[in-house]
Amino acid sequence: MTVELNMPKSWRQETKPHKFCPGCGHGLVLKGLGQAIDELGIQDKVVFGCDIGCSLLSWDFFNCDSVQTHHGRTGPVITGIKRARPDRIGIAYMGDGGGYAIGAQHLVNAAMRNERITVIVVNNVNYGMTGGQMAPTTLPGMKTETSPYGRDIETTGYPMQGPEMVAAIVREGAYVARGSMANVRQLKTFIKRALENQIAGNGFSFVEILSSCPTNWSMNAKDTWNFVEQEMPKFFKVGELKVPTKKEE
Amino acid sequence: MNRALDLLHRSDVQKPITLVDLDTVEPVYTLRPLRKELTVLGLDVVAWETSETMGLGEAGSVIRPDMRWVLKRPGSIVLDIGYGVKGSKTLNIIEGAGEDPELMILLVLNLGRPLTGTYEDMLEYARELGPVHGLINNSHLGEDTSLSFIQEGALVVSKVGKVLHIPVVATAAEERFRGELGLSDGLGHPVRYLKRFMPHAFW
Amino acid sequence: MAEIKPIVGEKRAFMTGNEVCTWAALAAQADIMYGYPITPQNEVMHYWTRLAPKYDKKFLQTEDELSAGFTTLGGVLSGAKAFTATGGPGNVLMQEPISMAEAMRIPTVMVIQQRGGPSTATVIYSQQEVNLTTFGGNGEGHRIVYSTATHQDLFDYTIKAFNVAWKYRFPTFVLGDGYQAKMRESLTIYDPESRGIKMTSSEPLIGQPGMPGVDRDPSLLRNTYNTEEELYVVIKQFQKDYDEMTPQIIEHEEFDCEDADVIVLTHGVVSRSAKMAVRELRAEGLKVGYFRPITLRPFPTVALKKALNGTKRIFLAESAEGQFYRLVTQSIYGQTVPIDTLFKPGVGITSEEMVEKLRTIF
Amino acid sequence: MAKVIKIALAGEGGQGVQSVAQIMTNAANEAGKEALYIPNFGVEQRGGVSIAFCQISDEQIGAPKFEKGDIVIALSGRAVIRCQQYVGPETIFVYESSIEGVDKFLPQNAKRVLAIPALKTANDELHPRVFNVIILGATLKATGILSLEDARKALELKLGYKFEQNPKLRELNFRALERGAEIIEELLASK
Repeated sequence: MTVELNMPKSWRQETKPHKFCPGCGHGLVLKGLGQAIDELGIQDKVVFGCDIGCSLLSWDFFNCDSVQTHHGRTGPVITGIKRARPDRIGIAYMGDGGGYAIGAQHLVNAAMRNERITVIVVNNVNYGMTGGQMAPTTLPGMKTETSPYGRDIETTGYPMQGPEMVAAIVREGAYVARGSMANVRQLKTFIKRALENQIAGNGFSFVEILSSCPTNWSMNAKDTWNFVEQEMPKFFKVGELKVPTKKEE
Repeated sequence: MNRALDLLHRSDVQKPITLVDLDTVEPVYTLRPLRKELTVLGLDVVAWETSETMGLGEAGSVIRPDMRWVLKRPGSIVLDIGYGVKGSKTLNIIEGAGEDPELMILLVLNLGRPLTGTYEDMLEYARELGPVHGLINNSHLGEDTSLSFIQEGALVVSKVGKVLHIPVVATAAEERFRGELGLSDGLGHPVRYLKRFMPHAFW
Repeated sequence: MAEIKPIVGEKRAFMTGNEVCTWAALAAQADIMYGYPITPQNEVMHYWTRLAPKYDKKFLQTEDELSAGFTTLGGVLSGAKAFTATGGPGNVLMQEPISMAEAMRIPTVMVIQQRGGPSTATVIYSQQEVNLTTFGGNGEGHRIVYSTATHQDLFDYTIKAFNVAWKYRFPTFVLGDGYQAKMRESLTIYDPESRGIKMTSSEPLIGQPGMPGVDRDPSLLRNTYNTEEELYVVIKQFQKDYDEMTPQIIEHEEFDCEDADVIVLTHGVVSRSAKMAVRELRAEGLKVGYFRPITLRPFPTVALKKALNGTKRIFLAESAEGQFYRLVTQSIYGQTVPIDTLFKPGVGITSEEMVEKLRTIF
Repeated sequence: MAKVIKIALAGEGGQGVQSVAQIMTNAANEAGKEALYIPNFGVEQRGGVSIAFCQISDEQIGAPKFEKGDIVIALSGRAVIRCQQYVGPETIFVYESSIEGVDKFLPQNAKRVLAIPALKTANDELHPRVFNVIILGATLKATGILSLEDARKALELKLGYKFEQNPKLRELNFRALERGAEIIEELLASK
């Protein structure tokens, strides 16, 4: 068994190396999350919920209490836990399909209610686990298994702007940001702030991370990186969209 | 699988022989359950173990790091990359696939599949793909395959090859046709005889 | 924290069925309700939201029944006695979270007030959610279903639902209907402990004390498996647990079956009419008996077979087109007693109707 | 077999049939009887005829709804039409006398059909607001299920806080109860 260098303390060593595809962004996002958990010293308080889809592979990723749910329903499960046990730190981890398609109503309403949970959506602009179908986030003209001639925005709409939507509906106290696997330091910072915001009890915390799917994009490492760094930010602007004004420092 | 096993027994081929399951198109037909069986026969098999594939089930298209770097291995390598445009694009993920002069891309065609069921459809299908170095006629209808169907397939594949200027490398046929077919499919292409593994290869 | 008891001792009350469910949940020391508005269960939420703060209980109104179900699962996972209530199309949506509850043995409690179906149909009444509640979802029906007939039942079995769910770790339903939800009648509400009922305590399935990975293993909970065989082993174990539990929890009500020529089979609110009809005809000297399963899952098969021994006919009535009938016939497979039926989907059945129908059988 | 008294009360929204039903069944429960009350509800309850089904008995009661009532009271034209289905040969059918143009809809098969001048009595003698209490008094007297004393207790329970503020209100309500009983008694005695 190879042990990854700098493996976060909160990672579960027995389940490493992990099973994400080479070049997939999930590993980087979960590393950033693991580091944030370590730095905040909250490993024993975290309840990590993962969705169906590729995010499912993270069900035994951490030495944190974890629950694998149904597609799109991770937000509600974590909400239910947090409501009953406010001393827990609830993390709902999902892909863009779970967050923006099948679970969209849950995302919207959790944001509206300012649930004190942290939602992380890993956006790789397609459904990875099921073989690369079009997602709400698929870029215009992009070819997928269900848009073999390229995504037609006339009939299938424009890529979903998750953080922008959430930022537009949340109240003061919420934290909304979009990071990218192309900038892991910033990614970790955003996730950490999102968790701090939950710990402070300020409000809903939401982070989208631009990620990759080399397997279904059928791209080599260079093209994959180029796509994440150059193409995706044309539609998905990286940065913090909503930060509580009253910071508890 | 048959090609890899065949190579294993040829003295003019570099060893070891590595067989790679890179089919992300329709991974329900997969090497996973056959991995052990093929390893015992002497092949190096790069594929998931079913028990490792939590939740992947029939649809899981997740590849492994050792698949990405597989072309760096010594010996001879057989890659199953699935079919269609998506299949051909899978090579993009493989390190070194673009610049490897020894990489032969063989297009397996079956007149028995509706998508390539006529000369016109087969031609269109072949044209959509990236570079192809050779064609293999694998026309069959499973249990219902007949000699005449294999030969009809050979004819159509040959026509496609002529138009696209791609050589036909072989015709593939089940072992049971050896007596009737012999060494050639009637059009001069050698016949590669197959043992069918897939009936018990369900993820 | 010293708990303030919502009910001290016993008292007679006159109220709606929905209100009864709320009081029962309070008496059972439920911690939190998650819910979404749908008739005819709304008043369960209405009363809960009014009463809950007095006893330091919580409530969350969600965006739909999917969310109500899944948040309930979250509440239970965290160790809370959590419940929800729904009916009709809400029950349809609720089957998704219930499937997960079955798969992960999450002891949720749900009150179902049946309304007319399919689809939105009526908001009033039916017994058409028997299929859904007993065997809905993509699993094997590893759940417990109590079909209530009176407000006393609603109170008793809602309390029992919490205890049985937490003891055996199967999702548990109290299956009422719109009539029971909306009608007022008298009952005795009580503090379970005052009657010697020992409440099963809840416990967290996540968030136990200690550092995961150091002091204890983390709770890693899943409902997805790698192989067919792995799933097979899990389901077989569930079935074994379910079969072992069955004799402990099955319940039914019967009278006058020993010498009966005709046995009347009903469940839920319809059994009220059956009871009246059987009494009336017995008073006239007709040999008629009464049998009512209280648990529809698991089904009181042994008791029913025993009751049917020697009877000449079965008369089965339900406010559905054969949903209860199917439960009965699969349970008594092999018996050749002819069955007369009165199926009235979405409509109530009075004792007068039953008496009339029964007279034609004799 | 213990006799179950079955009562259907029907009227327009705002005529207070549901509160009459509630007070009546509450009173029965307080008096130690079994009582069951279910309103019609559903999409129809918004703008339709409001019906209350009440049953009172000394023993447990069967189905929540019934086919034929012992007494069926209709307080509006639409209610008269709607309630025909609950009338049988044993039914006393009572309707508000000020309703016009419903003669042809009055049940032909009832044991008695009585027109009660509740609205006129309320307006002329008491107060329009106690119209439904007159109906309550009439219903109790016609069925004999409860004493007026039981009804007074139930009214006290429901409206006691208002009576405290305005004792005249108590007097008014109790008077309405009695008038309802008197009127129905006269109607029943007349042939």
